Amino acid sequence: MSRIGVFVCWCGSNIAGTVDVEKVREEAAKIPGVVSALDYKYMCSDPGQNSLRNIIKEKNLTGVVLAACSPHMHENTFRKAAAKEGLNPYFVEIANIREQVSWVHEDKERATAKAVDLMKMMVEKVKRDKPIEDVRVPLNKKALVIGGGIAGIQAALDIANGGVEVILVEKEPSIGGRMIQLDETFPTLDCSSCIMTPKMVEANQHPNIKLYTYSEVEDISGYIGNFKVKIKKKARSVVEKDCTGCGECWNACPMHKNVKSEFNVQLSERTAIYVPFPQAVPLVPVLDRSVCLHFKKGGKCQKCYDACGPKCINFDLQDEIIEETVGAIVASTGYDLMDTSMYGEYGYGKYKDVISGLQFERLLSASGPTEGVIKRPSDGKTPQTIVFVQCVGSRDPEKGVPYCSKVCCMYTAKHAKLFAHKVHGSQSYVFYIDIRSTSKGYEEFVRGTMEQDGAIYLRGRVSKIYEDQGKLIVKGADTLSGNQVEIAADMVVLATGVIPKKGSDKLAQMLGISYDKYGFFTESHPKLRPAESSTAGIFLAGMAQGPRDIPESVVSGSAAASKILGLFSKNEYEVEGTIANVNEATCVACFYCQRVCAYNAISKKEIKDRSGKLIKVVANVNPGLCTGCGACVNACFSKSIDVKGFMDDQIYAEIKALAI
Amino acid sequence: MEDKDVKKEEHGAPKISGDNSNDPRIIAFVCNWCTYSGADLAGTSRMKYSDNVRVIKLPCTGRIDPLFIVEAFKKGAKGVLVSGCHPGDCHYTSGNYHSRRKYATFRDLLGYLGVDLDRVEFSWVSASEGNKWVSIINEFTDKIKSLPGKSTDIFTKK
Amino acid sequence: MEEKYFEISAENLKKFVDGIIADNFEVIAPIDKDGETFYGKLGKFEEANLDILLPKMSYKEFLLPKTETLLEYSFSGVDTEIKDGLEAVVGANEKRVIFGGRPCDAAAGPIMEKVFNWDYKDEFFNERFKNLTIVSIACEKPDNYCFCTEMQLSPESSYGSDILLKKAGDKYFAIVTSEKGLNLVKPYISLFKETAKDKVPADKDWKKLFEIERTKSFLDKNFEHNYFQDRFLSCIGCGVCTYTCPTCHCFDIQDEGNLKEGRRIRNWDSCQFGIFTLHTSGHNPRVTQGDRYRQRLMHKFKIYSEKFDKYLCVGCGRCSRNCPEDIDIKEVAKDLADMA
Amino acid sequence: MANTKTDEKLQKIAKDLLESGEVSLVIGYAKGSNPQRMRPLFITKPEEADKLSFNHHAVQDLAVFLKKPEVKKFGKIGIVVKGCDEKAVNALIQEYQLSRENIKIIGVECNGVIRQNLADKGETGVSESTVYDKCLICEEHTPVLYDFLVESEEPKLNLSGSVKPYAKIEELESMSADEKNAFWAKEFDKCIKCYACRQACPLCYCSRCIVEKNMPQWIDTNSEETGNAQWNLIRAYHLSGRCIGCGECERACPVNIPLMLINEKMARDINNMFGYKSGLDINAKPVFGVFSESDFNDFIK
Repeated sequence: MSRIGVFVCWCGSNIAGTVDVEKVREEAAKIPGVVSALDYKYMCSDPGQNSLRNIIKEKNLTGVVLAACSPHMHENTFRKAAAKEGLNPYFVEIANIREQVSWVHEDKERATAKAVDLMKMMVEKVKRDKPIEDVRVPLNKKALVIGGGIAGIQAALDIANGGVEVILVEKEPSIGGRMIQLDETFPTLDCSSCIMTPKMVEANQHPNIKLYTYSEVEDISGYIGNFKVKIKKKARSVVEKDCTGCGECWNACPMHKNVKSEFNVQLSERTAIYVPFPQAVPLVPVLDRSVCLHFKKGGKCQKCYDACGPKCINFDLQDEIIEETVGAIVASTGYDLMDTSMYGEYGYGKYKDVISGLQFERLLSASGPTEGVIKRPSDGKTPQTIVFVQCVGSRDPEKGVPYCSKVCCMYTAKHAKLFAHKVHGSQSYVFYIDIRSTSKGYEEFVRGTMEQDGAIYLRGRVSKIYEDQGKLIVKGADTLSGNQVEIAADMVVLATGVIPKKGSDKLAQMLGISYDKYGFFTESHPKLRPAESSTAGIFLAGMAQGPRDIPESVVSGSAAASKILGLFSKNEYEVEGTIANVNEATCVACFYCQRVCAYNAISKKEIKDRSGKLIKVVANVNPGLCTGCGACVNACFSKSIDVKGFMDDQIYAEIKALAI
Repeated sequence: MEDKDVKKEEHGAPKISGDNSNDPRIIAFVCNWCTYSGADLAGTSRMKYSDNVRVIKLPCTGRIDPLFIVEAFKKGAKGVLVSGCHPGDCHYTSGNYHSRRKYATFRDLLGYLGVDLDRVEFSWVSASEGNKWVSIINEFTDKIKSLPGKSTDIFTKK
Repeated sequence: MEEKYFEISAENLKKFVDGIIADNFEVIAPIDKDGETFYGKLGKFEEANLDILLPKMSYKEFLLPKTETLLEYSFSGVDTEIKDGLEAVVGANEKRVIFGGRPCDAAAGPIMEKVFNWDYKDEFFNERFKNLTIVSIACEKPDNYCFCTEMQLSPESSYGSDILLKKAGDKYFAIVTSEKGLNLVKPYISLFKETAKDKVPADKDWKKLFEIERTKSFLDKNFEHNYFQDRFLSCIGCGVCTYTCPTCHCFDIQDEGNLKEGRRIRNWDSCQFGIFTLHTSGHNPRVTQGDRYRQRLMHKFKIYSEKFDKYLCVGCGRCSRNCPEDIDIKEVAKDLADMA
Repeated sequence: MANTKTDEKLQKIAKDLLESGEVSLVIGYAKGSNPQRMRPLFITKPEEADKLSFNHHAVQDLAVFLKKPEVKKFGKIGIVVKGCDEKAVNALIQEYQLSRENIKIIGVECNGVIRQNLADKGETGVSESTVYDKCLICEEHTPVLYDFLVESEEPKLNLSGSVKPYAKIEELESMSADEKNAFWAKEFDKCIKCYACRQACPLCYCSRCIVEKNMPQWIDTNSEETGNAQWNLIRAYHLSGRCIGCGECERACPVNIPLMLINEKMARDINNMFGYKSGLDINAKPVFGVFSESDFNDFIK
């Protein structure tokens, strides 16, 4: 039999002024199972809490109801007080008779009646409370960072500097990501390689960082504190530990004409065995078996092997699966540029001199295909007039995506500026919709491009680009003057929108984190938990979450790192015990619960008899991942899953208490 | 029953009856993070609203089973309100999205079986929308009071 | 009472039935509804379908309602007030007549009555049974699912009927077997013409397809026989057989209520449900549908007859006709008899 | 009655499957207790295959047996299914109650089955007015998924449009709340809570139904207006978006509650609201396992 204590708080006159607290107390005393009912001026005061504790002790209470202010105010206060007397803190329920009764109603009799109802509901609820223990999950203090761009490198370095081991996995042969492809960076125009390379080297040499390049995460299982990760280290055909990065192999490779360089965005060629760029980290080549003559033509060609001094080329190397156990993960897989083929009128792919912003970066770069001299891809001449077109794909719900890619306004301004600096007397035109330059120094930077560097900004869209007598004729609208504009340009640069890295949706499914309809990873809360994914123990950084620039990517990498270091500062991860609980006897394994769980907290569990024979499969709640939201309960047809603290039986008892 | 108890009933029990159309009982199922906080905000802002409503707090809209609506009607409620975070604001990411599908379906079914849909209300009320909470409760109460029908009869004993 | 015999013309039968309806008798008869026939309250004689062999459901609900309130309670604080549900049954339905049922249905009452007065006298059942006057019509053409003859009854049996009507051309012979029956006839005695027993056409010689004793003797010895598991793989456990059966009488007692008041009720239940024998421990002694169908056969053809000297089956064939998976109990009972 | 070509084909397939050991059980139809009835048949030996048959009296949805523990024990199973029944197989696969590898689907082309109450009165002709309403709206006369297909020899169902299937739905939709309430109150009043609707449903596979749960008591146990309405409402809700329209619940109902008027209505509305039809694709996610941010929101203030 329940032994419930009801405590009615006056809150001075805040409650007592509108609610007849004595009446509430009298009504409480009549309820079967209530062994103590009292009212007091301020239950949250020390004397109030002391009387609560005394009565728990004296009457050996099994449950406490406070008719008082909102649970959001003092639920924790009273739970702690009760816990001090050995009562499970979850055996304390609050009837909110202040914020939702005395402060919002005026008729004392009716307000009192409502207060009595709310008190009764909580008495019935607390009668059905079950003890709840908070959950502790042990932590493997090792982190995995997926993606070695600036965000991932920053996260890895910060975690490693915090004394925690990090595994950094990069799909490409080198870390560095998109940032290392860039020339100079806005708004300070410091050279990207100059600031990026040291970080790459540091990551490679850090004693706490284990680097896997040319590798992919193949499978992830487990949960916060205990993720089992399978990493596929793709066959590089080069023994890393022996390679000196001397370059004899790629110099010897006969395949130097037909393979477009990914790093230079198709603007140059590379060999079959190659490093993507000279400052690659690690400086170990990769043999691209899809184009290598040795693999294509039955093993005859082995020029690279012959040229290699340390003989570290091994054509027989196989993909390797490495298994690691980590306690936390950062997903920082970055971005791709949108395919712009739906803008046929811009002629990208048709006219050689219509290029993307990233290609222009490579033309600007001293390490690029033209060694930093701006030359047209078609004839190698230096352009005198360039038209920059913004929002190609971005902010275009019909053809592209509705969102803003965020970085294009700034990099276009940078492009126009660098063009002016490198080609004196040249002229650039920028078609834009709005200029978004909101961070520190950005607006001044754009102004400078217009005012000092003479770029002409035209507000409007480009309708058509076509070739005429060696020129690219750009037709567009200047909506500010209301005129149609036609510019004869030598080159056109499209500020192509960004999209999540190809395959990031697959990774998200593997990780069990949510992603939006474009494929960007979704943060647990857009404002308050921007570094966390929806799944405990998995954090997000960089462009994989959505468009952002370098400083923001660095900040997000650091944020993810600090979250992980915070998590690892304890030996166990502690979560509230108000989580879901499966009735295995009645679960029929339809897994609707798993489908609606936003936290990947539900897995399949096999129940076997003593001889190991499978009896049935049931749903299983991972306490480390469950947040107790209860979506699974709503999804369960047979009502074989429930949430502690908000059990169906309790909700029904609350409704029953209101029966008329 | 002894006399003293009868007296207790007469003098002690609060008089709100909640069982007729002039004074209908309304049960609201709300999520903890948005609507419950919004209702608290109405309180801290000392807004006034109809006292017919009784709030049942749940962690999330995702936890508010449409079948709770039936139970509320069974126990004599004349109107049921379900309220949670706006789409996109769910504290638990997607609880309200999953439930919205169920509500749309369940409401459709209720209507088809002859429950007057004016008696079942769904709303998104954020933690900052104390005023929206107030107007929803007041308008809903007025609406319920104006309804003459017997349309929740299939859930209650005649 | 000694049986009395009457003749009544079809026209007078109509007058008789309309007459008792006018006298505020609640007359329950087979009535067509949405292409099927059910027992229902008769407004006037013409509404009754007397040609139908059997309505889809039996009239068991007038003896054992699908939900019966046994008691009601209310709280005031810790004080409780209880009202006996029997009060609502006593004296109610004193003028209730089942008209136009068949001999098989009529036999169900006295058979069930035995279990309801065995170790405990069920006043609810007795009160309803006492008040029911049963006017049945003998069958002329039983169908393939009928097996009352095998069940020691016959299409012309008067067992359980207060009045049995036998059609003869455009008139009926009425065999009145009880005071209840006689009291119903008395105010309309002018419509009836008393006659002698030997004027009533003799019962036909109804042939039996199998001997039910043999079925029983198989059941006596073959509890673990494979037949049950194999044959009833096709049973989906829907319980339609038990719910439409005139003699199945299992019930389940439940409470319903809130903090102020509530009631204790009993509802129909069925041995065909998996949960019927489910123990709190999780163990279920009747785990397969074969186990459950066997239980029904055992109860009907063995256990009940051993206890009460009557088979718990009147051979109406409803379970076979209504079975969604076409399990024919007559065929099953014959299979068992053949194997004995 | 002699074997038809359809019967022979079915028998051959079943025989081969059992002989090769690809399945250990075949569920099909055999001749029933009268010439207008078919009944489920369970065969485990090749020599029993000659009892298999199929015609327009094969009303049962045999997929219902796939949820039975006694049947599941057989492991690999072959099953004879009409188009409507086959959708139940798909839905069971979608909801992890069955794995595709464990089932051999023997699809039969079906041009409609005759209403059982008419068949019992002697009806043997397939026509608009004799088949179930589900046959009139059927889009899967040939099953959407099968391992074997047995073509029908029977003539195609001729649809003149003179019979409007589920016509009552539109009528109900146009009624006022109180009128609908009155209609359903009368229908549910007939309910005897035998749960035959549940047992006959291939998708009601819960081992412990919500109606059997009493902590809390989701559905009043009584079989009066309250308990009956709750049961029927919740049954329909749990089948919304899942019901594949085989109509077995309605056929099994001993008191003739027009359950398909509810199931069909919900199937239509689910399709309108969420563009989902149950049982058409084993790889599709069930409608209540997913959501869209742009889902129907108009009813929410």
